[in-house]
Amino acid sequence: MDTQRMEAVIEAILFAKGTAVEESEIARVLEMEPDEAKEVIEHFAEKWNSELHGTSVIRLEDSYQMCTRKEFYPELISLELHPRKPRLTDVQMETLSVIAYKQPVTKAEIERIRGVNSDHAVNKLIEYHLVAELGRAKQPGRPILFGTTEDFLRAFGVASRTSLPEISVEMAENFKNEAEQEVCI
Amino acid sequence: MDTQRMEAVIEAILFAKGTAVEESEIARVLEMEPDEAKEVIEHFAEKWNSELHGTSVIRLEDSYQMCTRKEFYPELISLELHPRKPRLTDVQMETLSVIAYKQPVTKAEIERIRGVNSDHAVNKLIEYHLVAELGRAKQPGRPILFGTTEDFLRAFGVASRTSLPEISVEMAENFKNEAEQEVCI
Amino acid sequence: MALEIELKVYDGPLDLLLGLIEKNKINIFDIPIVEITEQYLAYVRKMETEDLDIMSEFMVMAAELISIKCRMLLPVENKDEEDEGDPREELVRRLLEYKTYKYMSSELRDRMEDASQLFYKEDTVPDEVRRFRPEIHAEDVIGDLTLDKLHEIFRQILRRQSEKIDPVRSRFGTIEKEEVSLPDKLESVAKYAKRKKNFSFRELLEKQHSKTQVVVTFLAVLELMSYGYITAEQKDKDDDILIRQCSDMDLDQVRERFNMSDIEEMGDTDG
Repeated sequence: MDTQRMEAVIEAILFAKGTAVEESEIARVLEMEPDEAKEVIEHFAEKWNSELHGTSVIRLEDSYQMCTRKEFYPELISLELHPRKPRLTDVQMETLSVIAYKQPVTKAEIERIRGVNSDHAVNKLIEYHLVAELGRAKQPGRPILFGTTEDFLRAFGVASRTSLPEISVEMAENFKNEAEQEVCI
Repeated sequence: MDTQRMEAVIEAILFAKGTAVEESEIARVLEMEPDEAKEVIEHFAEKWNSELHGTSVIRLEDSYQMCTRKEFYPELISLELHPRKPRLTDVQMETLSVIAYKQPVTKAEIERIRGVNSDHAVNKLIEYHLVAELGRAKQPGRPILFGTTEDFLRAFGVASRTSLPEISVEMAENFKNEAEQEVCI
Repeated sequence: MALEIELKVYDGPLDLLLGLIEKNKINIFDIPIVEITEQYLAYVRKMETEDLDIMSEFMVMAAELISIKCRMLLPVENKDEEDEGDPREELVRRLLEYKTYKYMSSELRDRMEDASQLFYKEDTVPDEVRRFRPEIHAEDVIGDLTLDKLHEIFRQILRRQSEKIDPVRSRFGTIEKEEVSLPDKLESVAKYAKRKKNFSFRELLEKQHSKTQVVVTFLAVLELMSYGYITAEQKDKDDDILIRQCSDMDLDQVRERFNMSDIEEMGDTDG
């Protein structure tokens, strides 16, 4: 199969499914090794996203999905389409940010950082499919480990768990500077 | 809005909706007269369909829809058909062994030997072309007789039904006892 | 109360502390522990919560603050203790950590706003594609199953079966109790007919697991026909017999009929 045809196949798959499709699945269809397929898909995605299209190809961990471009949001809204947007309270948001940055993390650890019981918030986040159990920690009591889901990546426009906006050093610095400044005053 | 942007909007609309979208609706979003919009859409569709894409834009009455190209159906099929090939389950193997060694055999007899209802297993074996109806028994109700097929012989590399591994003497004894019992009932 | 504290709802003790620090424009690295503790306690006293769990979380922090306050007020007696450092250090570390996640959560919220402007598409794989099933080959299905293995499976079934047979009682097979009675069968066939309305005689017999069952079922069908409860129809000599349930008799009436004919029979033999 030549590259052009492979790219058309990838486009057909991502379009028809609409949902996130795993790299390995595409590789199987293309009858290629996952590594090779990844290269082809990445190349296709890059090209697609650089052309003027109404859609873009996004990566979510090891999956790819097609979605409309943000710039056409006003037009699509006038079609009476409703995007999915989880309405999160501050407490849930705070809990989610701890889970996102500390994952895999136990409930005890979340509670230590937040200083309050977080059962309810964690349960709600699970209910919203933003958080899931990842397994159990190898420590006494084998507590459950929590982490973020693919839905989380989609809802926050993040490609993978490791590419969250960075907790910047400068931010921590700012805190410190602020503090020092205040000392001087 | 320039033509390029309009076309991208059309693409985004057709993608997000997935279904047929009326010309008039697209015109409304583009803030154009239906006639003008029609021209733009037609131009977009023509261009899209002439390029090598995985999808095509089709017209249905006064609506437009995006769909995957037929030539990529084989790939979509292989995507949908997970690689899991059917394998005989233990229950199916058991049923097959009874049919192979007792053929021609009725469903009632299979069930008597296995002690459980075997409808589903027999049906699956028929679907897999390992078992077929051979005719009807000359007994009340003229029940269907089942036996193994040519495919069965080929799959197991056996020349004929009678050259199945022999049933040992002790087993034949068991058989006899059983048979006697059955007569007595 | 000298301190003016608005009873804003804080999500927890750390949140409250940060709130107080911000409000007082205090350096987080140099918290005036005496004042902050006072304000903290004042807030907690005003809290109107009946939830003991929430209250205890605030109380734990209060205890910690008081402990820090005490340690800071005590004079340093020797160098060893001085090495322990600032008693506030751990608290500062926790506050900063909490503040970081709190900040990141607002950062994430912005991201969410952005990402919510994207639209996704439903799965629209055509039905003809989804329903397609390839021809299944017998070779693939049997996998590594061999004839020997198949043979072994069959032997196992036979063994399992022979284990179920009582070796002593099996010799007296002839005097085993009849496994099914006509009245029972009559009732089950009548029920079956009522449910199915039209059914194949052959199918009904195929459901029977022994010769006795078949025979008794046959008798039951004849009996029900004689009541006019069902009719039978056969198009050709070798065709299946179709049975139709055609009476509105209920099961009680069927039972009654059967008992009557039973008595008649008995009367006949008596006479």
